[in-house]
Amino acid sequence: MGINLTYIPPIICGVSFVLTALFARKVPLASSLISVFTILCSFILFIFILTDFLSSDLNSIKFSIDWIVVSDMRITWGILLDSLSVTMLGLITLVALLVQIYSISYMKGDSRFGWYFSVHSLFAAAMITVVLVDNLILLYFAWELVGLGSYLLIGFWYEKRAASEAAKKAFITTRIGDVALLIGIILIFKSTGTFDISSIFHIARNGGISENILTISTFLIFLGAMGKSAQFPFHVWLPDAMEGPTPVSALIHAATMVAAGVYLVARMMPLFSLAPYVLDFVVFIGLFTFIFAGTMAIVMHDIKRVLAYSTISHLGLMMMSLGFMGVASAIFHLIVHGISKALLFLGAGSLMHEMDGETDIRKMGGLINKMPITAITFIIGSVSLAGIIPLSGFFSKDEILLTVFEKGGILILLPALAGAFLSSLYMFRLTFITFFGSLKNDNSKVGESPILMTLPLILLALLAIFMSILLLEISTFKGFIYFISGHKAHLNLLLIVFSSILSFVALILAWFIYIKDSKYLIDWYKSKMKWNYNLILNKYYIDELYQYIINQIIIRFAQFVALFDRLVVNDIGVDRSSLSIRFLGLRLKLIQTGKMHGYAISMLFGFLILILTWAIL
Amino acid sequence: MDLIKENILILTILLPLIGATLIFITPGYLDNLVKYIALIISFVTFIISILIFILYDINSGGVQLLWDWEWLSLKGAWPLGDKGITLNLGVDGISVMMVLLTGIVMFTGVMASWNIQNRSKDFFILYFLLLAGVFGVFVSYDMFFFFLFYELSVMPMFLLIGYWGSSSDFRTFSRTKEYAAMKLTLFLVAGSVLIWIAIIAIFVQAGLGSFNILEIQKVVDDKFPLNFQQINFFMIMIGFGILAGMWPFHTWSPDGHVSAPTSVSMVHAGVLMKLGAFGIIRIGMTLLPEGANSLMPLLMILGCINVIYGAFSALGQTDLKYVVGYSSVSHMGYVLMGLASMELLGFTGAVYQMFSHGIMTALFFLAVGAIYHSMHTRDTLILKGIFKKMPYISVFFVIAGLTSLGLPGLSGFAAEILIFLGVFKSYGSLGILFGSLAVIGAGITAIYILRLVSKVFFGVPDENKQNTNNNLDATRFENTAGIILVGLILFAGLYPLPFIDMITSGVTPILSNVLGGL
Amino acid sequence: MIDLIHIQILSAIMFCIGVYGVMTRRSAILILMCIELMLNAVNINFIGFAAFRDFSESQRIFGHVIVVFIITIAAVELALAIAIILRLYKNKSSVNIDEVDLMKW
Amino acid sequence: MNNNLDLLIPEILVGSLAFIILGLDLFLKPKFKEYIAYIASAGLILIFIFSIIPIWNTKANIYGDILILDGYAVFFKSIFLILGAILILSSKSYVSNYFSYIAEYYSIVIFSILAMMFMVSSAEILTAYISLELLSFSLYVLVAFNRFSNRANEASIKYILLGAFSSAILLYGVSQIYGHLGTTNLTQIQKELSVNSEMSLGLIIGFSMFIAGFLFKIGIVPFHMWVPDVYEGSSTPVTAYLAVLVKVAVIALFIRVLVVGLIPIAQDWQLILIGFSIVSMVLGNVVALIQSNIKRLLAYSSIGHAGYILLGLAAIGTLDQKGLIIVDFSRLIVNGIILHLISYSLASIAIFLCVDIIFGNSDDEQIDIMRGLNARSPLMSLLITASLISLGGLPIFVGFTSKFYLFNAIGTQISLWYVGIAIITSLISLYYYLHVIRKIYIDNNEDQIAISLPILTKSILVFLLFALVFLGIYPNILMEFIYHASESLL
Repeated sequence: MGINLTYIPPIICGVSFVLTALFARKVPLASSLISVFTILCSFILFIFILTDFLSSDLNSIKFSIDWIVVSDMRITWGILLDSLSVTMLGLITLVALLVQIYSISYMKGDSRFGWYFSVHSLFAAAMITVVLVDNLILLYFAWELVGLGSYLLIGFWYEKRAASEAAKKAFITTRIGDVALLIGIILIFKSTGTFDISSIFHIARNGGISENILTISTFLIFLGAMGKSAQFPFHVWLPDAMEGPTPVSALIHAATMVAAGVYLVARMMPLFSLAPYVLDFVVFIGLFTFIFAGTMAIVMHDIKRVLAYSTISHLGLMMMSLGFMGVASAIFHLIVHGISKALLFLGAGSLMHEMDGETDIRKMGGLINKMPITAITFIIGSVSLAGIIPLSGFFSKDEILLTVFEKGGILILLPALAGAFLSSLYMFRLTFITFFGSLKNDNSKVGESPILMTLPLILLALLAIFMSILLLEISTFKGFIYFISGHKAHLNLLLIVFSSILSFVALILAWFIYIKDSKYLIDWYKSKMKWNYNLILNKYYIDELYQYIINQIIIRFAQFVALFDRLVVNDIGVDRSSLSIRFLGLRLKLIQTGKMHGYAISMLFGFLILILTWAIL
Repeated sequence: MDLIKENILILTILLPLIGATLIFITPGYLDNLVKYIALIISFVTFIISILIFILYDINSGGVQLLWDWEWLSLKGAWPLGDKGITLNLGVDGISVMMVLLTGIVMFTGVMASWNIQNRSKDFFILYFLLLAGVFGVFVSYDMFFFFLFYELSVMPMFLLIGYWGSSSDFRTFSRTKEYAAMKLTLFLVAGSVLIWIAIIAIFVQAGLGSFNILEIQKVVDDKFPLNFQQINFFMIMIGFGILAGMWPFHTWSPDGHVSAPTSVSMVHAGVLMKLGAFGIIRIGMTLLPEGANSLMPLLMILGCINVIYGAFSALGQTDLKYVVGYSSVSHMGYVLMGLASMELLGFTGAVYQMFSHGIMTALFFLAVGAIYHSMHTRDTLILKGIFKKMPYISVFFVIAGLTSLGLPGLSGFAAEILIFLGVFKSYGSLGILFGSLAVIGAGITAIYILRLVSKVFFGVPDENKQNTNNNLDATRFENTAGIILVGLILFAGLYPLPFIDMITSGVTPILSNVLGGL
Repeated sequence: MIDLIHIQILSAIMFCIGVYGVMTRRSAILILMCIELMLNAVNINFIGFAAFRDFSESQRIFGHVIVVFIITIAAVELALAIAIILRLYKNKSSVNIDEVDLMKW
Repeated sequence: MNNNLDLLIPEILVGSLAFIILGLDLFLKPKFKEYIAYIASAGLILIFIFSIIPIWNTKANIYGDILILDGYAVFFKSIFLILGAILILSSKSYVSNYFSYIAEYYSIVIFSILAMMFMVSSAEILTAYISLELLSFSLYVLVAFNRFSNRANEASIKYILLGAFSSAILLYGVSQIYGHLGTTNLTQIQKELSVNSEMSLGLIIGFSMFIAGFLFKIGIVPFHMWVPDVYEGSSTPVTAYLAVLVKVAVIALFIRVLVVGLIPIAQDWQLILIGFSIVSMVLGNVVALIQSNIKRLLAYSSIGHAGYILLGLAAIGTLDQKGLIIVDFSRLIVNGIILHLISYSLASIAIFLCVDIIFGNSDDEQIDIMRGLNARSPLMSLLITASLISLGGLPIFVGFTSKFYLFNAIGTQISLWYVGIAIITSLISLYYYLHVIRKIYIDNNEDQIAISLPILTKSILVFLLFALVFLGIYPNILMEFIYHASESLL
């Protein structure tokens, strides 16, 4: 019975968006409650659906409502329910639920409290639709709406110039990817004549799509995914997006929206698997982003930015594993990372909530005694992400490394391990600087956050610890890897040992640098490789580059076109031509001299013309 | 009810004229009475247009609700000469949509022009004359009357813009309203010159002595040779293209938009520019199918230029209304591309884009007009943080903007996606090029709209630069109008099925007629 | 022996002289005279045709009648023109046509 | 041979009306003299009702084919009577304000109407010429009527000298025709031409001089030179008279001459007329662009309109393979020309009436003075706008219908490119019409003194406005009469 209710969650979330948007101004609290309630319902529904799904071994259900029908081309709302979408549904509903509960107290007293929650339910509706829908156009539909939700939430405090700029940046950057995505989708449509995902796969498997089209379109689709999940050239928007409220960062920029890109690639994997070059490209981008973002995460001083960069780098990791067609491991890491990163963001949020918006970690320190729950949960999250052995983060990362090792061999594995080392390093750095060391004196009166905020923290922390149970086999459930990809998970002892050693080394290193405060290492680094340090600290000047391109090239060109339209097309093309007629008039009127002889002469002239033409004709 | 059903089409033309006469006989000092008469009449017309939408029977399709009145007979010379010039009214799926659009824009336009104090009587008389002309074009199936109503809708624009308009004289470049009015009128009439020649040519070539489109359509195949069709379709294409803001004949439209008062730019951008594309469909593609078939690539290229060129020009503007004006140039480009794709998808999308862009741009100009009314400037370098001051108007503007950048769930997306599909499917690999350019154009639209929104609406208003003593939000009427439009945009975006069916029923025969040449 | 052609040549010459005069003369009176000359050329033409063509009686008479009419009309025209020229003389105290260019362009 | 006088009753009545008015002048006290206008116009209307209507359907040649009385002639006679009555009424205020010899003015006007009535019913060139001269003489007098204005004087002297010159040319042509064909009767000419279609040089000279005379009277480039000066110089009611009735009459005569007399050699003159018409359309409209004096502007625009009509005249004579005229299409074009003449006349009467109300007998009728007219007299500005739009050929006024009809008819006969040129020039003309409208409605003036209109003028204005709109919306009634005329002509 649960499965047939799959269409309920997006609908009720949408309805709640409309309701709350209408009442947001009048009764903010009610709107928040409505929104939380709907998302709670969706989560419960998810549990029903999951149980049904496990018991009945069907792998996808469909049911349809028409959206647009033009003769033979019909676009229909349908649902494609398989292990992948079920998993994503669970993640989204869970995190969204927790974040919204958290937000109730975090956003208390904000002027647009109600609006905040209505946008949240809009976002939830869109995101759930993205993972459930069975049809590329409507996937794009919801995909864009997700972008809208993120735009509205980032720009939530639109009075802040930075916030509105960041919102704009996020929308436009992802939009660039979306343009590519749309073109890719339409290309597939052009050669298959349908948008329905499963039938597209079917056609593709029977070679219904030519090689080039397949490569190009998958490449374009991957560009779209890169835009949403902030892969290398498009990564710039994510750190700026931290201008939004922190719970938003936890929800959108850790767990759900940025995961949409990964989800998209995973969903389209049957197509990607037919386009080897694109897969290599995916691997390359993923690996590069993994390391590249890691380096930046090490030097940032803004806690949220550190988390943002770590998100980027972990997304890179997932992309890499997808590049090796390791869907299961990627998705598993997606979940684990989503949970842990949400936890971290919420923790950061509760820090900021207590320290009235302070985000610079250099001003923190020794907070573990002041706000224990936050601290412990935060530490759990970071340790899990850093990949210390018993925690789930370790296993997920290990799964991916295993895939990389099997498919890509040692050559890819080594840089991947380096990236893993980096990630452990910056996680520990963050934790140590924030919670250990000496307490800054102006933080003396800081206290623990209210229960509504700590509760989600604790839940998430528990999940972050015990998530790895999913990998085990419990009665019918043959482990998550099998659940997704249909073949058993297996372990590689050597790799486990090596990577755990690696992360322990990172732990020791971080300990020496930031707790024992043996500055010399950093000083050496900062003195010897100053250029390098500045380079990284300025985010490799990529934002500046983009700014330059936008301002100096695109806007200039636009202004040129506008001017051209004025001066050439209008003033010369239009006005001159009309003026020339006036000018002609000014010349012709001189015939009328006012002297009667002239008149007589012109009459004679005309008469002669008449007679001559007649005689000649 | 039956009586209404028979004469409903002539009602659409008569009601505005009746309204004009009613207002003409009301003494000018009863300002509010005039406005309420206008409101009521326009509301009734709106209802009528909805009724037409309901009464049209999609399943049977074709031209329905026929109505005719023998006007002037051309004795002797021709087989059908005794019927001669007859006022044939009728609607197919396309006209129904356009009539509906006109009704909406007319109604909301009256509400938007509530704050006109100066000679409001004359204003509404001219406004109703204009709309009578527009309705007439959409419902008439006789080339003479098509042309007559087309010309009828030109003249009022001149006075409306010239008198009630506003000159734009700041940083961008100064354009007086008289200049804009004169340019607009001359451009439209210049277009009508070509159209007129083509109409006479068709009339003569058909040799029926009748201007009735349906009659002439029967003899197209054996009377019109290919080169004749090409020449005349070229003239029709350029002539109506001028009205549709086709590059490079578009310059009248931004100036016109900017100078016109709010409601007039709503009608102008919302409906009048659609007359152009409609004319290309109704006369060009119906009567000159082979010519259309062979000249469509040109139209496609021009439309593509429109899209990109318009988008970049809009990006370069600093005047709020100019941005909107150029954006409508670029959106009409989509319409042209859709027509030129000669695919059912693209064609349907083009007509749907005409509808959606009509509503959207009406909303745009509603918002911009209100902003200009209360801020006394449209300069984007000065305006800031309007969201704080006039939330409703800002919401309207943002929704219109999101529609124009093709956000799903709003009407723009449904239309543009169809156009993209059509364009991609047409012309083989070239179609991919054009389609990609079109999609990129949508991307550029996103850039300028979002820049505008974050610059003008977000942020905190700085008090010193713009006078804040009267930062009044939308009036009651503007709000109603805006809410109606927003509701339509949402409905048309979320559940386009009824409209799409209506359009498809009208588009299919014309398209098969055009493709019949192949 | 005088023939139709001579008559025609004569009238043509007179006509051309008249035209030439209209083109060149400055004085309004002289221009009027030249126009009279043209009209008389026409008369001679009519008479000539009536006399030398092999016309029926009625046609011949018709030619003569026309001449009478034309002479009358010419007289009337002259009267009117003289009146107007006098008016001109009162206003400008000259009948030089070239000075009459108040209205031009 | 039908010699009864009944068929000439209208002309006789009109002539006697003129004399009656001259006689009345002797007995009336000066303060009653302004009522002469009423008498005159009432007389014209009565003559129309009681003597034209009875002979509506007769068709007869009288006095040995000197005069012909058919539907065509009757139609135009009634047009002259009605328009003449309107013009007299509309000129009343001006005349009684500024002219010293009121009765003479009206009687001369009526004489000219008499001349026109003879013109349209003349079946023979000499008659045509004589009545043309009668018309011209009356016009010379009317133009010179305002004795004390230099401009009127200059206009009249230019007009009379050039007029005499052109009539001499025309006469020489007539003499040639008479000499070579032995007849001046139009039907005879047609017979002669159709039997021996090859033309001697003398005949060519004759016909071209003949046509040149007509072109002068219509005001076609390059015979147009007198038009702007005379229009500007003479006092406004006279200008209206020149612009409307005279043009209509001459064109009516010209149509008959072409269709009845010269049709067999249509091939020869068609292209020539097209050339002249194109030149005058272009020059008239282009030069009108830069005029600052409203009367001069209207003069140039009238040259342009003459061009349109001449294009129609050129298109009349299109022969099929067997050298016979295609009657249906010719009728169509004649209808078009007549309709356009009427719409042009209505619009011109209206606008000249407004002009003479606004400017009186001021020496220079600058358009700038009309700034902000809407504030001063809404009715007049509405009427001026209506008539200008009608002249420019936009709906809903009769001008649009007539132009469309005419151009459409021409398009059926001769190449569309000529029609295209015509339409483009009418686009140019729209520019200066709109410019005037802009002055009236958009620009505003410092003096806001309302112009008060006498009830008579007001009613005429309203009537004209109604006529413009009604004929624009429903021309069918008028068309019935026009059909009647053209069918009896061909």
